[in-house]
Amino acid sequence: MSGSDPTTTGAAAGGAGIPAGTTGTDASPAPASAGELQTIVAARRLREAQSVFIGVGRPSTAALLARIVHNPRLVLVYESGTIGAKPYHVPLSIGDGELAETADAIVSVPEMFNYWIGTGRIQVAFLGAAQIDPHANLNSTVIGDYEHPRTRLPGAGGAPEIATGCREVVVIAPHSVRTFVKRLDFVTTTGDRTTHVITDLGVLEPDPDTRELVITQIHPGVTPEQVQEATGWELKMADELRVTDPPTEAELEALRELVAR
Amino acid sequence: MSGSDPTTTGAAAGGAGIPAGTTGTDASPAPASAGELQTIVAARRLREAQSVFIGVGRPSTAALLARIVHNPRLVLVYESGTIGAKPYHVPLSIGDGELAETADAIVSVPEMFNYWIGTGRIQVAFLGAAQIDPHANLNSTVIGDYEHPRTRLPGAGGAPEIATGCREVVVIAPHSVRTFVKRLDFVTTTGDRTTHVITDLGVLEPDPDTRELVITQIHPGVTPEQVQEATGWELKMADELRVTDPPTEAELEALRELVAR
Amino acid sequence: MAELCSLAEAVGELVHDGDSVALEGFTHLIPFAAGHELLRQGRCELELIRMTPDILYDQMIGVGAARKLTFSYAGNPGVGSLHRLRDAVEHGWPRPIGLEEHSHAGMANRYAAGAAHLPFAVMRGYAGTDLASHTNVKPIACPFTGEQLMAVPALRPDVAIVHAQEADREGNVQLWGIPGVQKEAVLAAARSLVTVERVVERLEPRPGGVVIPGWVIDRVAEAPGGSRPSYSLGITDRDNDFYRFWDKLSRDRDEFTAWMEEHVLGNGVASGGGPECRNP
Amino acid sequence: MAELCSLAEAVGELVHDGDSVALEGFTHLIPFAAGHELLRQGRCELELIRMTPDILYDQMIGVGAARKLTFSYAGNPGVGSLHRLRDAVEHGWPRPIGLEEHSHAGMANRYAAGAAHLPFAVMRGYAGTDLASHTNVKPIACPFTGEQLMAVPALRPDVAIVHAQEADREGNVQLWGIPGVQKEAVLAAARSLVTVERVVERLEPRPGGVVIPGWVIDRVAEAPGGSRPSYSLGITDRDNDFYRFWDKLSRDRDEFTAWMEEHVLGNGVASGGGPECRNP
Repeated sequence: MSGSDPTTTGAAAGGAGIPAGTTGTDASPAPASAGELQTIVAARRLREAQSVFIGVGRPSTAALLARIVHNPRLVLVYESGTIGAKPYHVPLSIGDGELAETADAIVSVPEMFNYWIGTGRIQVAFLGAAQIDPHANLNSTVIGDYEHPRTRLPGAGGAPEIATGCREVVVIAPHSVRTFVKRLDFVTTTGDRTTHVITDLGVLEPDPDTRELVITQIHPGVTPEQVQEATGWELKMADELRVTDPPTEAELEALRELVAR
Repeated sequence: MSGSDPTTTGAAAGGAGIPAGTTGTDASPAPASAGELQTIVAARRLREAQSVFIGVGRPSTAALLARIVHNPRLVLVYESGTIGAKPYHVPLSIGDGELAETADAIVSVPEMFNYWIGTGRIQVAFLGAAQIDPHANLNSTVIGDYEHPRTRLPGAGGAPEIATGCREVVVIAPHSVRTFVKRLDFVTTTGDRTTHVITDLGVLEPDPDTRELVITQIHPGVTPEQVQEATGWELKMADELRVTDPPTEAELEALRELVAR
Repeated sequence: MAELCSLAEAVGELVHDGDSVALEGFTHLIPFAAGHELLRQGRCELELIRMTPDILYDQMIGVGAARKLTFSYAGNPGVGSLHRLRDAVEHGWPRPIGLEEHSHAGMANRYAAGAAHLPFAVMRGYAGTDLASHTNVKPIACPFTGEQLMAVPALRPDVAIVHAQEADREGNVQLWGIPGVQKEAVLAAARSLVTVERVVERLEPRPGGVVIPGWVIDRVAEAPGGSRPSYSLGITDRDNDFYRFWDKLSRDRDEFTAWMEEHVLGNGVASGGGPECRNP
Repeated sequence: MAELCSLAEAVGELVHDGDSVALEGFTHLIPFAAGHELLRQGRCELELIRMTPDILYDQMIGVGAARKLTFSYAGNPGVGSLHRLRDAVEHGWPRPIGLEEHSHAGMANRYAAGAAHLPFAVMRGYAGTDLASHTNVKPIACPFTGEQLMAVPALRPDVAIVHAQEADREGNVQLWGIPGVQKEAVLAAARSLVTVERVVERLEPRPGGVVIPGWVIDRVAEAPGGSRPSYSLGITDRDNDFYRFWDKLSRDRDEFTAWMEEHVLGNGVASGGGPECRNP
C-alpha cells in the first residue's frame, strides 16, 4: 500500500478524466482518458524490466498491463511478501489472496525488506505520493505541521527503503499544484534514485547534473503551459520536448479488459 | 553436532564400559554399563522439562529415552532447525531426515539461533566437550596451542550461544583426567548457566556461591576416590554425597530397545 | 504451553488497561474478532502497535480505547484514509492520540529484534528523511567498514494477538498465505493470543505453512470468521465491499458511533464473523 | 535469470582459482557432485566457507584445493573428526591451511547480513570465550540501552553452491526438509549455482518448501544424486555407512589419495551419485 499514491488508490485504472490521445481509427473505442494514458505510459517503462516493486492502484494496474502487452516474464513483487505474483484481477490491497495464490514465493515481511528490497535485487519501483518536490522527494506523511497536521496522511509504509533499495524509482502522481510543490511539508522519501515521474500530463526526468526534474515528454493534446500551470514551481522544459506516443489499440483494449475483469 | 561430545558421538548409547548399578532382581537383564547409566541419569534430568536442545550421540539418546519413559510431551530441538522432532531411531546426525519428517516446525538456521536459541525459550541444553574446567567452561576447539594445535577439535558449533541462550545447561562428559582439566587449552563455551555435569561416574553441580563444580552424586559402585582420580583438579565433595538410584528395569529395557531400533 | 479457551477468557486474562498490544496481520489474517472482544471488555489506554493499522484500529481509536499508535502505514488498504484516526490526530476526537511512526522496514526489523530478544536491529534506512528526526532511531557505524547505518529499537509488546487458520489441541498453530510479521509479533511479545478459524485433531503440513509451536503461545481461542472483513486464505474471502463501505461510514462521528454500538459493542454479539460486520 | 546448463559448464563459468566459495548444506542437501566437479576441473587456492564442513570439504582440503577454511563446526557428523582437515591443520599436509572460525550463531548471522547486503550483524554471543580474540568480531554497544553486544562481519562469498530437490525450466528452485542457510548463501554471494535432483515442468508447492526464484540464481544444473552420501529429503537417503567408512579410510594419506583418484578425480566419472561414492 505504501507503494501507491493514496490519492489514486481508489480508482483502479484512472476511470474518469479528460480525454487525451486517441488511437485514430474509425473502429477505435472511446479515446483514452488522461488516467488511462498515464497507466499505459507507466506500463511502457516496464518493457525491458526484469522485476518491479508495486503498490496497489495505478502502479499495480500498469504492471499487470505490462505483463499482458509488453513483458510476460516481468516479476511483480509486493511488500506483503509475494514474489512473482501473477494476479488475474487488479488487486484492491497489496495482500489480496490472489497474490499469495499465484506467487512464485511468499516470504515474511522482515525477509521482504531485508533480503529483497534493501539489496537492489528489484529493478524498478513504482511509488506514489501526496506531494513531490523539484528533486522528486516525496511526502506521504502529513500536510501542514507534523505535530498539528492539517491532513494526516497514511505515512511512510515501505517507501523510504524501497526508494533507496530498488535500482530505479518511477513516481506515478497526478499533475496538480497540490501535488507538485516547491517545498514538501515532510520528507518521507528521498528522490535520489528516481528516473521518471509519470503524470496524467506528461513525463518528468531529473537533470543528470542538478537532479532537478525536467519535463521531457507531454501527452498528446497537452500544452507546455498546462503542465507549468499544474506545477508549483518554475518547471524546466527539455530542449526537445517529446510527445507521448498515443496508446495503441492493443494497449487500450488490454487495459480496459483488465480493469473490467 | 555441536551439542554433543565429539568423544562420545560414535557410540549411540554408551555401549561398552564398566558395569555400574543393577536392577537387583534375578529376572533382570545384564547390569547397566557406565555409559548406559550416564544416559539414564541424563534422561531423568528431563522429567519436568518442557523443551531440550540436543546434539547427537548420548544427549540425543537421553532425550529420546526421556520421551519414552518420563516425559512424552518433551519438545526436542536440534540446531538443524527441527523443533519438536519425534524420531523413532536415535539419529546419527543432527540433520537426519527423520528429524525433519517428524518435527512440529522446521526453521532456517539463522532463525533457529536468533529466535529460538538466543532467547531463553528452550529450557535445557545438553552439551558435550573435549575438556571441562572447575567452573564448567568447555573446550571443543583445540588441544594444545591454537596456532599449532596438538589436536584440532571440531570447533564451537552452536555451543557458545546455546550455553548463554538456553535457561539451563547440562554437560554430559566422560569422567577422566583427559576431560576434567584444571585449565582449558581454549575456552569455547562458558559455564555460567550450567546446573549439572553428568558423567559415567556421577553428577557434579556448581556451588551456588563460588560456581565451582562439586560432586554431589556418585553412581552405584563408584567410590569418591575413583571420582577424584578421574578429575584433573582437587575436587570438592558435597557434604551429603548421594548415590544415584540404580536404573529401573523400565529405564534399562527402554534404553536397550531404543538403541537396538 | 498454549491453553485453549474462549476468546472472552483469553482477552480477559491476557490484556490489561494500559498495555501495549500488537494485533498484527498484513492485510491477511487481521484479528478483528479479538480486537472487538477487547473493546467489548472495555480495555482502554492501550498502546496499539501494528505495521498497517487499518479498519480495526480505526474502530478502536474511534471509540477512544487507545492512548498511542505505533505504526508504519495507517490507511484503508486500496481505498484511502482512516477517518477515525485522522479525526483523533487532527482534532483530538474522541481524545488525542500519540503517534510513533516508522517505515515498514523499520517496524519489521523492530519486530525481528524483539523476536530475537535483542535490544535493537541495524538497517539501511531513514536516511535523508524527516522521519529520522520525528521518531526513535539512532545512527550507528559499522565497526568493520565505518559505514553509517541506522539502529532501530526492538519492539517488545506486552501482548501480541494474531489470527491463524488452524490450531491443534496442543495449541500448535498453522497459518498459510501471506505470513506478514505474525510469528515475529508472537515471539517478541511478553504474552500472546492466537485466534483460529478452527481447531483440528492434527495439523496437516501445507505448502507455505508457518507453524508456531503451542509452547511459545499463551492462549489459543477458536474464532471462526475471526478475521473478517479481512480474510483467512482458503477459508474466508476478503470483503472488499466492507472496506469501501467503511470509507463512507467512518467519515461521520455519529454514524460511526451508532454503527459500533449496534455491530460491535452492543449485547456481546461476536463481530467479525457474523453478518453484523458486513456492509449493510 | 538462471541459465540451465551442465554441471561442468556451470562450475567452469562461475568458479575461478582463488575464489571464496560456499558449498552450503546443513547435513542435508550437501552439494557433493558440484564439489567433486570443482576438483576435477582443478580449481585451487580456494577459500572454502561453510558452517559445517564435513566429508566434502575433508576431500577438497585433502587434495590441497583450499588455502583457507571459514567455518563453525568441522566434524564428521555423528562420527568424529575430519582426518584430512586435521592433517592439514596439525601437520600442514598436503599444505597448510588458514582457519577463520566462528560459532554457528555467528556464521548464521554473517550469512543473514550478507543476504541483506548489510556490512555486519548484531548478536549476543562470543562473550567470555577465547573465540572472540581468535576471530574477526567486534564489540558494539546498543545505542538505546547501552548493552554490550557483538558485531560480526557480513559474509559475501564470491560463489555460493547449493543443492536442491527441484528446479523448473525457468530456473526457479524448490528445496524442502532442513533448509539450513542455503537461501542466505545464495542471496549473499556474488554468483550462485544450484544443482538439483531433477528439472520439472512446474514446481508443485510443498509443505516446508523453500523457493528461490530463478532470477536471483546464475546457473542451475541437473545433478541426480548430487548430494550423496548426504541426502535430498524425499529422493535419496543419507548414506550413514559411508560417513562411518570415511572415518576409517581418511585416516591414511595414501589410502585417501588412492580413493580420491579412483572415485572422484579419475576419468571424469561423476561422483556423489554413482556407486563409486559408496562404501565399498
